[in-house]
Amino acid sequence: MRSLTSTVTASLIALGGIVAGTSANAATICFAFQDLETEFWVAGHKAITTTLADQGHTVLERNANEDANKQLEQIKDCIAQGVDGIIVIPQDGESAVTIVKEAQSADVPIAVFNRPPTDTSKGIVVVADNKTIAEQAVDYIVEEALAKAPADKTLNAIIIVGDLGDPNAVGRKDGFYAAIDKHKDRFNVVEVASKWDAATALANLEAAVTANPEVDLLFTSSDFLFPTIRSVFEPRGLWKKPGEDGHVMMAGLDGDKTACQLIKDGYVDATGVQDLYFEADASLKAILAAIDGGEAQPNEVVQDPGFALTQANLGTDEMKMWGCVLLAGK
Amino acid sequence: MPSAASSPSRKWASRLFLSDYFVLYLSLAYVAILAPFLPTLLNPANISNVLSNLWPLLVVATGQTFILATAGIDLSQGAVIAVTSVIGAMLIAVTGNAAVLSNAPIWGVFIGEQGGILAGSIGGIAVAIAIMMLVAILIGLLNGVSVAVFGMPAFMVTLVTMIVIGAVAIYLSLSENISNLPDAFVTLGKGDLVSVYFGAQDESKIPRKIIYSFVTYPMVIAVAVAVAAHYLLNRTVFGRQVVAVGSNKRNAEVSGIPVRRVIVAVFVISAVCAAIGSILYSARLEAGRPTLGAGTFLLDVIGATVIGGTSLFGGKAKIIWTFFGVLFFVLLSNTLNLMNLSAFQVDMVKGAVILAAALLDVLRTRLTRELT
Amino acid sequence: MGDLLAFEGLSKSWFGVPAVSDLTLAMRENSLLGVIGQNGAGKSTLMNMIGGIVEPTSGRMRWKGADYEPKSAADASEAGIAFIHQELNLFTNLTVAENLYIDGFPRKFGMIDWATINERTRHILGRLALDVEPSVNVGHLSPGERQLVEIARALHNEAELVIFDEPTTSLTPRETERLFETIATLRGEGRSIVYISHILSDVKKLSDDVAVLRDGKLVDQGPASDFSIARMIRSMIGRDLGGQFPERSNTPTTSAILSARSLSQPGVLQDVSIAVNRGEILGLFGLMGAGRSELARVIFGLDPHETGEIEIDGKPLAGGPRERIAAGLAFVTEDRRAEGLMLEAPIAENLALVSIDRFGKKPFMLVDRERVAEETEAMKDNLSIKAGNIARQPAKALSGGNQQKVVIGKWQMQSPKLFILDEPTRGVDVGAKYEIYTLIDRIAATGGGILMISSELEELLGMADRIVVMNRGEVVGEVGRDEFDRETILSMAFREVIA
Amino acid sequence: MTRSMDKISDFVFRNATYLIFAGVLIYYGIQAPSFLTPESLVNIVKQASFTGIAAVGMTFVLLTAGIDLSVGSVMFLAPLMAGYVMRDLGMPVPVAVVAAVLTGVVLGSINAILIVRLRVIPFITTLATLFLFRGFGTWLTSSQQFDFPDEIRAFGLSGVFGIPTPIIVFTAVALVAHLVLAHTEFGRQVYAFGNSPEGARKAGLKVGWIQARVYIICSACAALSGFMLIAQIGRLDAAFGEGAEFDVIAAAVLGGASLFGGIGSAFGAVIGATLIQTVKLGLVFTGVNLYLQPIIQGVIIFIAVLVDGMREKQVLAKMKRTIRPL
Repeated sequence: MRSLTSTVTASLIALGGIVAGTSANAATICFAFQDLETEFWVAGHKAITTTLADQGHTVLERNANEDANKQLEQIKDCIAQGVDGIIVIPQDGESAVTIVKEAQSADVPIAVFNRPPTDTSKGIVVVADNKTIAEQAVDYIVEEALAKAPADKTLNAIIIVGDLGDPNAVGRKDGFYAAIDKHKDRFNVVEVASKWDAATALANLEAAVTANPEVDLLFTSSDFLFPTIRSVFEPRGLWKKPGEDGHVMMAGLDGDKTACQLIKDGYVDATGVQDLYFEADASLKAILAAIDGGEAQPNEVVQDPGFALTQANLGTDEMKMWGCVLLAGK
Repeated sequence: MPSAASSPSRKWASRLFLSDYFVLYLSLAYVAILAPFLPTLLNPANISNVLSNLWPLLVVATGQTFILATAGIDLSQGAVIAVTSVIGAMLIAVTGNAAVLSNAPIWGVFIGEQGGILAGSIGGIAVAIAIMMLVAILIGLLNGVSVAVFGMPAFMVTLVTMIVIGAVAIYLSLSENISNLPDAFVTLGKGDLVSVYFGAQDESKIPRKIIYSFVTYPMVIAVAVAVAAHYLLNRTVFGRQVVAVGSNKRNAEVSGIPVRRVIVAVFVISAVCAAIGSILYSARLEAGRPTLGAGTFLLDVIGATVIGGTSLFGGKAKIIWTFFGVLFFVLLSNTLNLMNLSAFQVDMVKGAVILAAALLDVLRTRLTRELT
Repeated sequence: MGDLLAFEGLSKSWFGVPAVSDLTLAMRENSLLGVIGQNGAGKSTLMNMIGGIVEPTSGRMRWKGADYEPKSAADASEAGIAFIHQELNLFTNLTVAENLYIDGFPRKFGMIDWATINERTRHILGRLALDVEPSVNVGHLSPGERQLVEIARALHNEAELVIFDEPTTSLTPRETERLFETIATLRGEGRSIVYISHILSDVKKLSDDVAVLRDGKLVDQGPASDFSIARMIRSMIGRDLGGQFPERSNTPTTSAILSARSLSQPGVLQDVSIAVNRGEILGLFGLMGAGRSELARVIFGLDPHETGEIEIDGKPLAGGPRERIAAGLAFVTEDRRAEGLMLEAPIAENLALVSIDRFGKKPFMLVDRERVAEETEAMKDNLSIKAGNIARQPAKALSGGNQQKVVIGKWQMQSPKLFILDEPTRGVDVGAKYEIYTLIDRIAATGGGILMISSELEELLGMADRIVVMNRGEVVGEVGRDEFDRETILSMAFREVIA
Repeated sequence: MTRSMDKISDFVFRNATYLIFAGVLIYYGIQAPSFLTPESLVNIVKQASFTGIAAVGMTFVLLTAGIDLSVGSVMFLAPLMAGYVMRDLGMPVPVAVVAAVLTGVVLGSINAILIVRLRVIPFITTLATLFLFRGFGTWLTSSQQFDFPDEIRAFGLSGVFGIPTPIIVFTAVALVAHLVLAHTEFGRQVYAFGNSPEGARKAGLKVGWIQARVYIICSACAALSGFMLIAQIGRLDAAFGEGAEFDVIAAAVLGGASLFGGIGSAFGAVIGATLIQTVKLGLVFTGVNLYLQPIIQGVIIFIAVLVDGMREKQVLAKMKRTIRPL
């Protein structure tokens, strides 16, 4: 024990007073994200890291593996490393508040990407509202479904719920119900758990469809589950284009490549889109501006309004969806 | 002693491998090797940070040490952290957010618009903490009785409690985090007692960035828990009984050790330590979180304890080992961060380190066998 | 050359300590060699070398005239040597037939050919007159039946040499009879047999030749007809019985410390009553499987009993070991390594284990380490445990005798009223044995009671004030010191055979 | 009278899993009659087949009193390798299946070497390889999803006489495993080793080789299971198979495999996996609150483990030596 103390003391003396100072035009940015398990996050991760690298900045990546506490530790590690700025995709809104506070009290500018802190007054906050976006997408399919159905018919709606430990999943679920509840008496809702796991979703959806063979409408809390849905629907004759017999009104959320293709093909009717590139760009610009301006605690809210890409607005808004940009670039 | 042990290199090896401080030496060597490549490693800010990451993990690993000492395993610690975090927060939150919580089963019962039912007083916080401990004790009892009395394997029992208690935690608040915790509680997770400034004395204004906290409330709490645990495990009658059960259960039975009671007690201790860890984690994140301690957290806990030298087969456990093990583990993840590995490689490095530590343990065991 | 198996200068030492040294011995084809010797005489090391489990340090073995260097158990079985171990080596989750064929099943299209196996097994079982189905799980068989299954395994392997290691210990007398008949059958088929046993009369009766081992050396050998029981003992021990035991230094009182009345437990004990007086060493004799250890476990609260009561100093005993230890009981179990010691833990921790409660200082029950060190050190001196630093040295580093002293010492720390000693000198060398006997005498002399269980009748004859004989879970007789007589006691132990 | 009581309790313990199974089926059947339609039952078995295939492999490991925590990562990495073979080498599905299983064999061999040669305990070994295998896959894919060529889904959704392919594969695996365990020398030696490793060594069995093979078989089964599941979906996500080890172990234990070794059967694993899936899908059928579903699952597993513990005690009591007739 004594030897540890002395080593530590010695190194403290040696390093005392040295504080890393880096010029802003080649900044070191800490990019901490919660996980990389769906296309959305992977694309966002890629956009941010490559843009920064292209501009000559150093990026320190930190993956928290969906552990808010680990993320806090990683942010602290970044601060200790003397980074110039931090971009964080937090695990959830509450931990985001703590993380922002941590960074700001160390005078390191911080931007929060995609998941808003519960208190948006601190830090650069780039937000999209999961609930509203989900509601927009579901609104579209609800209206379409009701328009086609006989007036007295009760429709069967399925929602594939994400991991209940993830607030994004809960927000999307709330958005779904916000839309459905506008016509409460017309829908019979079946909830299917997915835990953000394709295998679980497969098993549960198959059971749900067996139990309720007549499906009129489906909302998946993430686009990454569309291949799973296809596996269940196709053999049952439910995977059809609009106009074909058995077409199920379907909507998702994220706006990824697969969803874009499926909307173009007509199988899927709508998906809620978070404007990934806008969000990435906005956070980068804001954080670099703060570093350049020597601002230690920049506070700003950048709203990503998001939107729903539907069969109706496909022609005009296609290239506003990041998945379609990716798809076109391929 | 057999003659084999007498050669100088063997003696050196035995002294190194069998020392209580082996993992400390290992950590120091690790730091010494990496320091030239990672200049920030010995930066005061980084050291302060390593320390702040160390304390909560130390508390939880301390509890696990007792379990491993009896040759058991407790997979439910993470779930205990989650459920006590939610329960504590719902009782003391200053205000409740109806928008997110109004559907939760606890809404209107334990928490409302005006906050938790114990909100608004220091005494309330104390009561809430007592309730968190009580919940932990009950879960520990459930685990312990299942293992000791019904003879169920600890692995399966705590796996099931992990699933069930974890689900209960999420159910209580319907996935939502409960924020707006009182400042007095938050201080427990991040408050400073002593901070240090390194720099020229004539600076007119000290930028906050270079004030480093070293003595914090989590440190005090964790050190208190660890010291108490150290005495309990290594100095008390109970500690001797724990080790006796882990060394040779049948011998312990014949020797009049209350084996069942000891097993139940270690599961309770483990759960209580998890609950104390829950206070530290909830306070530093300023929210009651149903997903605390999920994922790979538990593997960190067991990994750190085992790297410290505590045997999975029981009978060999010291809190000081666990302290060094946790130190090594925290240093490891700190340096993995500082190394700027791509996010895609971290898992592999981590797996390799666990394996290396396990191999080291096998080597140690073999050496011990050879040298004595 | 009619030698089936021969050893030439065979030696094996562990960490420089010889277990078998320079052994030269040959056995003829189709003969029965009886091997006797005390525990630790080197019998099991010798057997392990034959079985390919242990490699000799020097010397060689020859099997049917050729060099024999088994590297594994499989090599031995391939050569045609089979073992019937004392602790039966059967897989209780498999059937009789599977146990026979586990190391090599006849196959048909890659699958096990059950029809052939069952038929052959039935045939082999028939030869042993064992009437069980080949498809019965071994877990469901009685110890005697299991032993016959082991023999069947040897037969199935067409073993030319079958080595029996203490085969009768867990058998009922009737089963023993049957075993002897089987051995005769085996010999009739031209097989050779090595028979290791402590029951000297059996050895004399069965053997053609006898070999006596002591301290790893062959000390005596010759045709069985030349051996009397007395010569066997003399050779095994190396001297006459006299002087092997210390003089008993006190006469027992007549006030009972322990009294157990009418203890019964189905399948284990039947109406057992027993009493131990202050200052008395009560010997408990019986063959293995007679219920001696079982009685000890019941008295100590480790196993249940359905009826009857146990009192200590007139107060009824209840609860488990913890309560009974508090009441003044101590139990040195027969399996020191599994139940008596924490092998990895330091000697001092082992010594302090039972009495650890009284070293706790209130209010936190912190262990008074100074007092522990003092008292354990004193105990070490008191029992002359040959160890270095008892606070560091692990128990496993001690010799068998010293380990046993540690086990006795951990109980003595608690100053018990009644000691139950189950095979206290098992695996202990002759010198340490004497010390342990002295210790036992001293405990009795200071007013303690001792219930001493042993399968070595001599040691009970030497030490006990009274001997109670058990058979099949019942007390079948009791003999006072002045009436001690080998024949009488043995005949009680073998009652069923004689009756 | 006590004897007949004994017999009843004996029967209950011996068949606890089946009794629990029957109870669950009846309960759900009453709650939602459509649950018992052939279509629904076929679906349950199909969904159970993925965990089931892996659980059959896990049974081999549990029979030796070992454990394999790395199956979830194998379920991820093996299909990924098969995917590369299909996409980049243009190989057809049968070759991909072989590639997946071979990957499983390689990964299982890594576990086996660590456990048998280096003597690292199975728990720690497979905990480390859990991270290593998944880390390797994550590194290869950079966490991106992997899209399989379309033929794989055609294979996944195919069937013979209306029986879905996964069920056929599951049945085949279970049958082969049953034959291996019950009717081959190796199988019986696995049981012998689990009953007494020391005894197996003394009986001259090649214990290292036995132990090595069970880990290889376990990984191969996990690989096949992962491949069959991916064949349903056609896409491999970064999180695929995470945490599957717990489901797989639970299924095997529920099917009667003891964690202490020596007890268990391939057929049991089939029952265990099907029971868990029945419980889960029944909860979907009856529309139980999503938040309560894991709690109910946990309680049912707890009961099964409790019964297993009691059965173990009974067996031990039975093995106790009696020295005189009862």
